[in-house]
Amino acid sequence: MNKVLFFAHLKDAVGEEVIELDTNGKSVVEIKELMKEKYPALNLENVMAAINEEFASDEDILQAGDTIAFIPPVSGG
Amino acid sequence: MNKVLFFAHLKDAVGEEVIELDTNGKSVVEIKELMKEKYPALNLENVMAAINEEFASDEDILQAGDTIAFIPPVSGG
Amino acid sequence: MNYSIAKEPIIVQEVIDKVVQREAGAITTFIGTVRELTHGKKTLYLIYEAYESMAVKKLEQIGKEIKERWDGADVAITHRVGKLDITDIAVVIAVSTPHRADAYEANRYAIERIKEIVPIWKKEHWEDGQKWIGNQLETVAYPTGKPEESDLNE
Amino acid sequence: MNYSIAKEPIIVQEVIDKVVQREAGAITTFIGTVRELTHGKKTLYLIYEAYESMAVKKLEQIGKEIKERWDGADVAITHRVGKLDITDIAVVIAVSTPHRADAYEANRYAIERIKEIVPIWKKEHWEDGQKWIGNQLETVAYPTGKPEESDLNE
Repeated sequence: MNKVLFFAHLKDAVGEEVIELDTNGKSVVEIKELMKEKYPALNLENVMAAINEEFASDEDILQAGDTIAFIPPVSGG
Repeated sequence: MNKVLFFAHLKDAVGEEVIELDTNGKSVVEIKELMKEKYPALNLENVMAAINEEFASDEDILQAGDTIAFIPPVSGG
Repeated sequence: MNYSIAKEPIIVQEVIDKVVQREAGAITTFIGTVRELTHGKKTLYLIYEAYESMAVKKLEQIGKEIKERWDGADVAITHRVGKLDITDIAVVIAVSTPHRADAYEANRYAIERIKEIVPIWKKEHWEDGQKWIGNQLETVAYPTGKPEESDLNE
Repeated sequence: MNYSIAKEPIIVQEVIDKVVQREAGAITTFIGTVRELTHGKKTLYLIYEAYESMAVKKLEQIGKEIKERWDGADVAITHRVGKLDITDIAVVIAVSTPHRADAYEANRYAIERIKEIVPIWKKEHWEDGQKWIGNQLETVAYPTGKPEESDLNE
């Protein structure tokens, strides 16, 4: 199983900060597609992914136990 | 009468921070010469003068009651 | 704990204390506060949200980058989350260095990098609505190098 | 009283408090501390002396110059006099502006101008002697314009 995290407007669209999902062996871009099907209100434009708290590329593959987070453009500071 | 102020190494050379002197009608450069005669240990190289707390030029003339201060290169901050 | 996310108001002096060193002659701090007007629009308050564990890692990374670039630098950064009112402090960055020019430059670098890579978001609340604010750099989403000149004018 | 000479230790937060404004999103502070080593020589302590009334006027002048150059800026500066030990604070400069780039630049301008025109002197005390330190800019004694590039590298 994997944890999938949503922040800011993504959390509002999904209605939850964390969901559990088996995305083992899938790439970031595949998981993004999956999320868009599951949550039609989800806008992943300009949204980066992080795997285990490090920015990931679209081709990176999730392993069992990995956490994936969707990171909208940041606005701290 | 006028007040003449000395700071930093000038104060050490003169042995006082303030002296009273009648320098009425004299220019800054004339007062500098006077001070060098009076205090042979005084080194006025690179030393600016201020009249009444504003930087003055060598040609500025002291009026009665004015305060002249000798300002070595500053090193605050 | 030089890099942290705070749920309570930030005490500036506590951040400064973390970077005091006998070899440093200069400490700069940047204090980001909630401004009432942005592009003429009146903000009532802000909500900051963070992906906390990753945010701390990214702040640590920024500190590491600074120490590699500016010799003898020490760095501490605290970013607040939750509801912030006008003039409340959102972020404090403290940098100490032996010489003053470095303290300014390294501090500036830190705030620009925070706006690029640290997963923290703000939601602005106005009288007529609210919105999660996106990338304030208004450039490509995640540049990896130093901020561009145009980013520095905000 | 945004510009002052202090005989007691400077409380950084008190200087910051003077420049908080609802229109400002950024506050920078510069904290000048007594460094143990300068050019490899070990300092024991420093004595700062000021022509106090004129120093306050010159700090006010620097604040005025900044407000003319950087729109919406507010400034506060406190400089300490007397005996200072290693890591003690000699000067605190706080600048608030609506946008962050200005807060860094205006603050930098303030410290460079202090080193040019404010009548304050320091006497360094080492193990083997003591000396009043002259113009640290090591350029012409009193440039009237902005500091030269070479002055900014100390």
